[in-house]
Amino acid sequence: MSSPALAPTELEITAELCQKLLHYMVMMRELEDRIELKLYRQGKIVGGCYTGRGQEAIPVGSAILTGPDDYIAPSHRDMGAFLIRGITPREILAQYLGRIGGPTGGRDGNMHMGCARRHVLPIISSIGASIPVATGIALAMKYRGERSVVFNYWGDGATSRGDWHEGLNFAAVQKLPIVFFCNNNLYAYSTPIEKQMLVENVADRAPSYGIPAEIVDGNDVLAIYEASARGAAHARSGDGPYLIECKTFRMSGHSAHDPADYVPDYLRQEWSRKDPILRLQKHMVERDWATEADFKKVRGEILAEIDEAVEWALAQPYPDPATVTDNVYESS
Amino acid sequence: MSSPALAPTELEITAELCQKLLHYMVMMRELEDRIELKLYRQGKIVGGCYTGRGQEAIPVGSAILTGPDDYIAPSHRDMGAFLIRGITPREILAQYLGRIGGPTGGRDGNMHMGCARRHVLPIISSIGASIPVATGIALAMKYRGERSVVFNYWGDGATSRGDWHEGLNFAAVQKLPIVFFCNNNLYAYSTPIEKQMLVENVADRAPSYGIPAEIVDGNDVLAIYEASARGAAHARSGDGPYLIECKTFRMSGHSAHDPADYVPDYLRQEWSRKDPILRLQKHMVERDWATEADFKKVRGEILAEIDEAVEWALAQPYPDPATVTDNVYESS
Amino acid sequence: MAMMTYVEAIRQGLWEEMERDESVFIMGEDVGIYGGAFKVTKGLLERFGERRVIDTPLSESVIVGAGTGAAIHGLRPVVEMQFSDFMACGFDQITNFAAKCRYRWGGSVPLVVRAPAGGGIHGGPFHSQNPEMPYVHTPGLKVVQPATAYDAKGLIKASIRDNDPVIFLEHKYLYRSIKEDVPADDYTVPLSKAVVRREGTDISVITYGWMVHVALQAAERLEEEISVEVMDLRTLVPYDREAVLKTAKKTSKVILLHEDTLTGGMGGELAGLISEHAFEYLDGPLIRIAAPDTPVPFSPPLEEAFLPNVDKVVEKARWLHKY
Amino acid sequence: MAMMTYVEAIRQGLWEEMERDESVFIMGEDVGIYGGAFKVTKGLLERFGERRVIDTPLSESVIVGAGTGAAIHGLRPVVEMQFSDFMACGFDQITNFAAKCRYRWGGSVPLVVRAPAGGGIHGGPFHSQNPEMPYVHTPGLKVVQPATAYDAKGLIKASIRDNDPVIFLEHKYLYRSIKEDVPADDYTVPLSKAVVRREGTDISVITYGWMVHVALQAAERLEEEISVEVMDLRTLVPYDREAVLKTAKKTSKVILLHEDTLTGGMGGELAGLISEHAFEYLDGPLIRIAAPDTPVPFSPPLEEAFLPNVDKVVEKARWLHKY
Ligand SMILES: Cc1ncc(C[n+]2csc(CCOP(=O)(O)OP(=O)(O)O)c2C)c(N)n1
Ligand SMILES: Cc1ncc(C[n+]2csc(CCOP(=O)(O)OP(=O)(O)O)c2C)c(N)n1
Ligand SMILES: [Mg+2]
Ligand SMILES: [Mg+2]
Repeated sequence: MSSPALAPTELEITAELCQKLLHYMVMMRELEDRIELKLYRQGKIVGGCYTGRGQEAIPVGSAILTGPDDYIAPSHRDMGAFLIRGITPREILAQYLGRIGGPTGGRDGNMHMGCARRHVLPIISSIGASIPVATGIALAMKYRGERSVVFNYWGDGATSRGDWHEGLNFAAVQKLPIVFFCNNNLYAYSTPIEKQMLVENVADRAPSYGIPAEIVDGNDVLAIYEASARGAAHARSGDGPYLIECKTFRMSGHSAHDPADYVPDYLRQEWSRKDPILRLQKHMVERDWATEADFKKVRGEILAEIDEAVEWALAQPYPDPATVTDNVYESS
Repeated sequence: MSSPALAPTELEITAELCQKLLHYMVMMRELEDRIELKLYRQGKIVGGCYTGRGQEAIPVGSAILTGPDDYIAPSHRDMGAFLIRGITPREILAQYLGRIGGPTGGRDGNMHMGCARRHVLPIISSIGASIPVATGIALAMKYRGERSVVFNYWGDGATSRGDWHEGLNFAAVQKLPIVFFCNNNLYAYSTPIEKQMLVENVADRAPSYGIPAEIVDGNDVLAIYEASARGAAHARSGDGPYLIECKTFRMSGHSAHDPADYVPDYLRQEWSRKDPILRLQKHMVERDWATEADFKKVRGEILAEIDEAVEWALAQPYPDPATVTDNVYESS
Repeated sequence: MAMMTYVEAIRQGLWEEMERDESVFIMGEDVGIYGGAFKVTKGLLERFGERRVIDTPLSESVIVGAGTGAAIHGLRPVVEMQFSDFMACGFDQITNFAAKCRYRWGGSVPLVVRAPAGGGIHGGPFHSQNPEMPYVHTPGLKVVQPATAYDAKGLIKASIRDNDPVIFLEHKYLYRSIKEDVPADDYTVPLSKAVVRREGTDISVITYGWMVHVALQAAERLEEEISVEVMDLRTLVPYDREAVLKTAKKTSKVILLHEDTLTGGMGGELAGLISEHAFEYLDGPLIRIAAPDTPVPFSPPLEEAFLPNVDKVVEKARWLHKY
Repeated sequence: MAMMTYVEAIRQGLWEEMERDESVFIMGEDVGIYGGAFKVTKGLLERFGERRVIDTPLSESVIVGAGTGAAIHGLRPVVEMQFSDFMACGFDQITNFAAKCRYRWGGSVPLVVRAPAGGGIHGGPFHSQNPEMPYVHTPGLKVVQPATAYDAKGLIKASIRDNDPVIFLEHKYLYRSIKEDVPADDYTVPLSKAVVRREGTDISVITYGWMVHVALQAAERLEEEISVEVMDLRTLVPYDREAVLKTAKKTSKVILLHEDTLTGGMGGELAGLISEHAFEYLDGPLIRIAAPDTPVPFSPPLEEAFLPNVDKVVEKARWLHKY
C-alpha cells in the first residue's frame, strides 16, 4: 500500500496525485476492457463478468485515501479499489480465469474476491449483505481503539435491501468509523431508479439514520477525492458514519451477456460525454500537468503490464481437484 | 362489523362515537387485566402474555374507522382492534387458554391470532414481518380494483428490521392503499429508543420513502381517530401509503413475566398521568356526554361480559391430540 | 406438440395459467422488460401488462412477503427469486410465516416461489447452490423440481393451482440444455408423485433434477451389465413415499443421488424412510452419492470434482451390484 | 464444584472466556441491563461494561452480519438471537457469508451465534422450533447443542475458542430444569465428539439436546428388559461419525431420536450414514422417532402429542428389541 492516510488539512490536488488517480482509472478501464471485450468474447473467462466502465472515478478517488490499517468493502463495480489496495492485475486475471494465483485460488470467480491481508473484504454476492459486515469491521476497529476507517461501497439497488437499512442504522447508533459510498448509476440490473425508490437521491435517506451525507458528481474523481477526505475525517474523529452518493452511470450491460436494451439511447449518449478519465485528463492538460503524449505513454505502459499479466495468468495452473474439500473448516 | 368506512368529510366527534370508543378501550383494558393480572397469576394462561395497557387509544381510535372490506394487520399491543373487528372476548379467552373456540383452535397462543374472514391478519411473531405481508394484501386490493385499505400496526422496535424498510419502500413505490401505525412506546422490550435509532421520531424516516407522515398523541383517541381518517382517505384515493406515529408508553412489562425494572420511575409516573381512558372520559364529562355513573355502568357491563366469557372459555375443550397433524396442507 | 426447451416450457406454463386465471400474476426483480435473468418471463410483460408483471426493487423479503400477503387476499402470485441462493434473504417470510398459515389459522397461501437452482454453469458459491433442504424440512411448504421440459410445464401449472405455498426450483443447467416434445394443451403433472424414468431390476437410483439425466446416462452405460431403475422424485416434499418404497423393495439395492451436498441432504431422508420401512428387502447398503460438504467451487476442475457425475454413479452401481 | 443449572453454566462459561480474552464480547437484543430474555447474560454488563456487552436494535441480520465482520477483524463475538426461530431473519448472512469465508478466501470467522431452541414451554409455533437442520446442511458452519450443564459450560467455551462459525443451540426447556455439579475450573468439552451417556448392549438410542434426558429415562424404565445405550451427539456438524458407527455396530439395533420434525431431520442423516457404513451389522430397521411434520402447536395436549417422549421411545424400543 503506497498511500498513507491523509488528514483532510493536508489535502491538495497536485499533479502527482492526478497522475496516480489517472493511473488507477486507466488501469481499471483497460483491465476490465481486456477481460470483458477480449478474454470473455474469446471464451477464456470462466462464468459471468461485471465491469465498472464509466464508474472508475468512484473507487479510485476514494480508496486512494485509505491507509494500510483501513479496510475497504467494495462492490462489483470497484476494481480500481482492488488495484489501489495492492491486488495486482496478475492476481485479478488469475481470478477471472479460475486459476491458482488469484485471491480465491479458484474457489470463487470474477469480482467475488478480496484479501484479508490487504484489508479488502471479499465481495458478498448477496447485494446489501456487505453493509452489516463492513459495519462489524468498523465495530472491531472502534473496540480495539484503532483510528482506522472502513470504506463500504454499494449501488442504488442495494438500498432496497433490509440489510442496507439494518446496517446503516446500527453503524449510526454505534457511531462507527465507516464511510458509505453509493454508486448511484440509475439502474439495478434492468430496473431503473424510479422503480426502486420514490426519493430523488439515495442521500435523502441518510437523515433517517442521523448520518450526514453529501452528493457528488460520480464522474469527477477530484470531487470524490475531496468528499472522501471529508467523510474519512468525520468517521475517524469518532463522529460516526458518513454517506457519499456518487451520481454516475453504468457504461455497460449489467454483465457481459447483457446488451442493456432497456437503457434509452439518450441516457447512454448523455453519459458518454461525461467520461471520468477524459475529464481528469482535461483537468491535467488545462493545468499543464500532462500532455496527450503523456496519456498515451501511461496507457501504453498499462497495456504492456496487462499483456504480461494475461500471459502470466494464462500460464497459471488450475486448482488441483484433490483440494476440493480442503479448508471448509480450520482443521480440514 | 358495525362501523362502515367513513369519508373524512363526514367526520364528527359525537357523543355516540365517544361511547363506542370508550366501550372498546375499557373492554380492552379490562380483558387484558383479567388475562394478565388474574388468569395468568392463577396459572391458567398457557405460555406468555403481552398487553397493550396504556396504549388502548391506538388500535381503538384507528380500527373503528375500518369497514368490512378493509384489512387490519395488528401488533401484539392491539387487542382493541381485534374486538372492533368482531373477535369476541370469548374467542380471545379461549385462545389464551389454548382451547378450541379461539381463532387458532389452540394451534397458536396469546396475541398470535387473527381471522381471515374478519380481515384480521394473524400476528406474525417475527417483529417487522407483518409489513411486507400487509403490503401484499394492499397490493391485492389495488390489483382487484377494491377501494379498501389496510391498517398495519407495529412498534418502534420493528423499525430496525430490514422487513420494515423493504415493506415501506415497496408500498410507496407501488402506491399501495395502506396506512402504517407506529406505536412508539419508547421501548423495544428493554431497549430504549435511543439505542434503536438516532432520529427523534419514527415519522422522521417516512420522507425516505416519499410517504407522508404525521405524529399524534398516542394517548388521545380522538386525535388518532382524526389522523386515521386522514390516512385512510389518502390511501383510498390512490395516493399511496400514509404513516401515523403515535407517541405512547407501555404501562406494563414487555410481557407478564417482565417487571421492567429498566424503566426509570419518572417515565412511568409521567405516563400514568396520561391514561387514555381517563382522558376520553374527561372529554365526555366536560361536554356533558356522560357522567361518572355512566362510566361505572359501562365498566360493570363489560366486567359481566368478561366474567361470562371466562366461564365459557374455561368450559371449552382442549383440542383433540389426534388432530395434531391435520391441516398442514390443504389435503392433510 | 412442439420441440421446446425447459425454459420455454416453464414460460408456456406461466403464460397459459395467466391466460386462464386473472388472479395469477408475476413479481420479482427484472421480470418485466428484461424478462428475468434467465428470460423465463420474457414476453409476459408485453402480453399481460405492468399490472400483472411487476418489477420490484431489490428486496427478496418483500417479494416473498408481499407475495404471501397477496395470496392471502385472493391472488395467485408467482414470484421469482433471481437466483435460488438469494431466497435466503426471504427465509423468515417463507419458513416462519407462509409455511405456517394453514396450520395456525387455516390460511390458504397459493403462492409459488420460482427460483433457478443448481450448478454446472461455473456460477461459483453464490449462484450454484441447491437450496431445497431447509424448505423440505419446513412443514407446510411444498418443494418441486422438474427434470424434463414436459414436467416443467405440467408442474408449474400444478404448482400455481395448488393452494399451498410451493417452492419451485428450476435447474439452471437444464434451462437450455434439454429439448423435448411438449404438448401445447392444458395439462398438469400432479405434485407429490414420483415417476420411474427407466425400468430396471437390479438397482434403483432415486434422484431428482439434473441428476435424473446423469442417472439415465449411467443406466445406459451399464445396460449390458446391470439393469438400473431410475426414479425421479419430482416433488421433494411431501414426497412420494409409496413410490420410493416400491422401487426399493423391487430392486433391493438403492442408490440415493443428488447434486446437493451430502450431510443433511435428501439422500439421508430417503435412507431414513427406506431403512425403516423396507429393511427386510435390502440386499446391500444404501449408497448416497452427493456433492461433498463444501460450498460450490467456481473453477472448472473444482466444480467438476464437486458435482456428482456419470462416472461416480457407474462406479458405485458396479460396487453395489457385486455386493 | 458447585450445583449449577444449565443457564448458570453457560453464563459461567461466557464470563470466564470474557475474563480470559479481551477479544470476546457479547452482542444482541436486550443482552445488557436486562440480561437477555432468558437471563443468560445477566450480570455481564455490570462486570464488563457497555463496550463488551452491546444492546443492539431489533436487527437480526445486522447482529449476525456485524458479528461476522467483527470476527473477521480480530474479535471473538458471541451474539445472541433472542429465540432461535428468529435466526431465520439473519439466514443469508449466516449461510451465504459467514459459512463460506474460509472456503472462499481462507477467512477465519470465530463467531458464536447463541440461540435458545426447542419446545416444552408452550411457546407455540414461533418460540419452540428446533432450527438445526438448515445449519447442519451448510458446509462451513458448526452446530452444537449441549444436553447437560457440564457440557453447556465446556461447549460454550470450546465454541468461543473455535476459529469457525458455531451455531450454539441452547435448549430452553433445559435452562432451569436440570442442575448438576459443574467444576469451577477452566475446562472445555471438545467439539465434534459424541459421548455415550449410558452403556448398553441391545439397542442404541442416538440423540441430542433435551431428548438425551428422555432417552435416559426410557433406558431406565426398560432396564429390566432391554439394555439401552444412549449416545449424545453434542455436536451436530461436523458430527462424530466414528462414534455413531461404533454404537450402531455394537448393538446392531438403532433408534434415531430427535425433538425436531421428521422429514429432513437429523435422524435421516444418521440413517444415511449407518445404512451405508454399518449395513452388515444391523439386525433390525433403523427407527426414527421425531416430531411429526407440523409447526409446533401451542395448546398443551397438542404440544404433548407433538413432542417425542419416554412412552414413545419405550414402545419403539420394545418393538425393535423383539424384532
Ligand atoms: C440479494 C440479491 N438479490 C439479487 C441479486 C442479483 N443481482 C446482482 S447485481 C444486481 C443489481 C444490483 O444493482 P445495484 O445495487 O444498483 O448495483 P449496480 O450493479 O448497478 O452497480 C442484482 C439484482 C443479488 N446478487 N443479490
Ligand atoms: C425478529 C424478532 N426478533 C426478536 C423478537 C422478540 N421480541 C418480541 S417483541 C420484541 C420487542 C418489540 O418492540 P416494539 O416493536 O417496540 O414493540 P412493543 O413490544 O414495544 O410494542 C422483541 C425483541 C421477535 N419477536 N422477532
Ligand atoms: Mg445500480
Ligand atoms: Mg416499543
